Amino acid sequence: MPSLLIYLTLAVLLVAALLLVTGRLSPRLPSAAKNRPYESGVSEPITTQTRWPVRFALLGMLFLIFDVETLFFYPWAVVLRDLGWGGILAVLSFFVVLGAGYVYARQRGALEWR
Amino acid sequence: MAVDSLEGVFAPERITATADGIPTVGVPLAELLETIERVRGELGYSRFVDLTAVDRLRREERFELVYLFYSMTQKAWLRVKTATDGEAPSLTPSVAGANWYEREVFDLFGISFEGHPDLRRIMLPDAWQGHPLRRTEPLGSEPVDFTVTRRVYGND
Amino acid sequence: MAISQTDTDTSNNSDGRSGAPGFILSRLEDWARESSLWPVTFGLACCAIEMMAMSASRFDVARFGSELFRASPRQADLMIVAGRVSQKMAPVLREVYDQMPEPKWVIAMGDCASCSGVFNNYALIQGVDKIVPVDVYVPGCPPTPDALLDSLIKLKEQVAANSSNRHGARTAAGVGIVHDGIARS
Amino acid sequence: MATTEDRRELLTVNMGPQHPSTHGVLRLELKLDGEVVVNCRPIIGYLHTGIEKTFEAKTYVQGVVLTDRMDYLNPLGNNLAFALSVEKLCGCEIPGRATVLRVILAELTRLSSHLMFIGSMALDLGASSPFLYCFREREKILDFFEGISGARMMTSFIRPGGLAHNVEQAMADRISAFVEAMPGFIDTYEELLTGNPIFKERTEGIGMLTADDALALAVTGPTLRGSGVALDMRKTNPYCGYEAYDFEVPTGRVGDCFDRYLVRVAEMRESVKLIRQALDRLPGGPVQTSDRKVMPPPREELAKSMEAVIHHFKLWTEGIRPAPGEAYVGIESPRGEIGFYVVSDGSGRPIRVHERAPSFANLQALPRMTEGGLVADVVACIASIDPIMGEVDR
Repeated sequence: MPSLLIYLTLAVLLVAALLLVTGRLSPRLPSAAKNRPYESGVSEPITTQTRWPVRFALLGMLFLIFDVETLFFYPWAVVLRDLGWGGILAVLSFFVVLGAGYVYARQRGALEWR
Repeated sequence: MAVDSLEGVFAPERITATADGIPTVGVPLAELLETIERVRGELGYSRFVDLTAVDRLRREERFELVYLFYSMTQKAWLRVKTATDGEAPSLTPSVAGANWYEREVFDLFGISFEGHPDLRRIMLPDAWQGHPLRRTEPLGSEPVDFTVTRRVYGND
Repeated sequence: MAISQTDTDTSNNSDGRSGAPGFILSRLEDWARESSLWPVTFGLACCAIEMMAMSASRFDVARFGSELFRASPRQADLMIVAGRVSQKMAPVLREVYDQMPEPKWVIAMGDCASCSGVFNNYALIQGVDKIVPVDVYVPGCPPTPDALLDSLIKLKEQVAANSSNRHGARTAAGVGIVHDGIARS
Repeated sequence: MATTEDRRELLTVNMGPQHPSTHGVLRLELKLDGEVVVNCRPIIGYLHTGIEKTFEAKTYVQGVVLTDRMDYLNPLGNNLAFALSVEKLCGCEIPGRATVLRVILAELTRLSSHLMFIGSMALDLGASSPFLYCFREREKILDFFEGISGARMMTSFIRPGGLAHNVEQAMADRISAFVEAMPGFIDTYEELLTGNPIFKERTEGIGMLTADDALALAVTGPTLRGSGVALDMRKTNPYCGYEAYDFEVPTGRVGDCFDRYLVRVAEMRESVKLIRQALDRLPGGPVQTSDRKVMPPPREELAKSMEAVIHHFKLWTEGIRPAPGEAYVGIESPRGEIGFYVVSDGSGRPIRVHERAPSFANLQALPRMTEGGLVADVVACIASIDPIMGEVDR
């Protein structure tokens, strides 16, 4: 267990150090201009509170699914040797389901924007 | 098309020869669009190249609008000139390429083209007063603050 | 054109660090800022081409830590005004300058940015120090990439001296280290 | 192609004056429906320098300095256009060596401008290595300009009446050595980009511009030739003796961004051929006209003849005084047909100098190219037009 503990404390320490140093060094001088959105230099900002087309949400979800999928690759790659054939089949079933979903989405043209 | 072959088409007193050999046709403002139709259609100078204005500082009809056309078949330019005081018919409905050129002439000379879809300033900020390329307006240069002038003429 | 002199915050470091550790920390801080000045891409005209030549392989500004030309002012701490600033562009330049986080520096690259050089007319701001405080002026039209690199080195010396006390307090408009090293009062 | 029922919520995005891929200070107001560009409105003027007004306050020789700063990727081409117009006004003849040197310098500037085009187009589409390769060759060309005239970019070397001073044979030899190696470098750029599937994916079929749309919008140069119209001022209206050289005018087939890129790369090979032919036929002799109303007499003549002193004095006080009249000579710049319409009233200063800037007209085609496409393709379209804001805003 201690190795995990060390790993976590190191992580926390690193983040704390980074936040502390940058927080103390960078001066805070908020100004009206800095709060305005950056519109390539044009000072009269255009409202961005318009309704977004639904395609963006679709793309977001597709990305999320496949990102989670690749997230699982790493732990599996580490434990693959002692998973045995049963384990590998379980893992493959996960990919088959997601693969089918991907093929369906591509057929329906979710990725084509025009 | 050399200058002389234009005789048949336009009245001779309207054709002037310029230093660069480009035939130039002077046209009163009223016949401008009709002449340009003939130039682009019948005479074959179909490609619109350039439009600008020259401030001749005359009492009446002060500005001189200079249209430049090019014929792809004869590989030659033709210039159509007209004089105006501040108004001119817009060419943009028939020639899409003249859009920005007319906006630029409006912006820098103050000649308004009626019939232009979107006549606004193109070069200067929208709140700009005056039309700088008119020869009555100054260049707008500031006295340069050289250290030598400060030393010679004192600090004022 | 009287040069107004805003009070430069030259008291000791404004966030109260004094004594040995403060000194080491501020030395470290100055060194860190000075060795990676990220310019915001503010290429306007001909000087922008020489600025790109400076970031290309022959003059290679990456040797001085400024390789990354940030497009958004949020991530930049140096603005190289490369080119002539027209009346229509002035509010945009001021807006981008304001949106840059402190500490920030400005290099007026070329005659057009320093004093609008060849074009003394209605259309240009006569020198960018009329709208933003400038730290280093680079003469030349356009200045060769070596001149720009040399001005970057001059700016780094200035940054290494007191980068931390640059919190918002700016040297007066028009006052700054002229490229030939003489600090004009 | 705005759709009939416009109930959709359109997002207005500012691809503003300070933007990494607008090739200068061009501002585009894009109305987007999701990723599709519905309306694109270019707003220019952010680099308006009042150059045409400044011309009226300068003499003709001082005006040459202004021409360098309009299209700053083609300084010698601008000088050449202005010099040709003023020479037409004064009606003076320039010696053979000056004409051939003008062809060499103009083609070298075209090479350096197209190198900048390839570098910045690739950079806009995400490939940063071609930029470094192209600038390596561009630096060599700038070294030639520095060797010839003393300045890297703003040379003001081609003046009304000939050239500023002569070019030694050693420099011509160095240029021919560079020109021998140049086709090999162009092959490396082609390997990097032309066959690159990602580059083709981003440019093929993007930004379509039909030939008659382009002609209607007064588009010229590689942007027009990309749509298949073989209009090149060097071929159709030869100047500086171009009719004596043999070179082709490359044109595109479809008129998309990839065709415009291919046209410019092929044009670079033609420029190399032109420089090689010009170097072979480079005659000796003076590079300034003998017409004392336009060019001052050489120094040694001042000691001998009184007229030379008078000519010298008048030229350096009042400058050139052409007869009243006007002149326009259209020549081929890397971006299209460029020409200076110079109007003189007989005094030492022109009353009007208007530059027919190719990028000004080419930018009018941008809405036609981008509407209906994706936002990311706007970047490829701007890069394929290769506008220079210095000459658009003047």
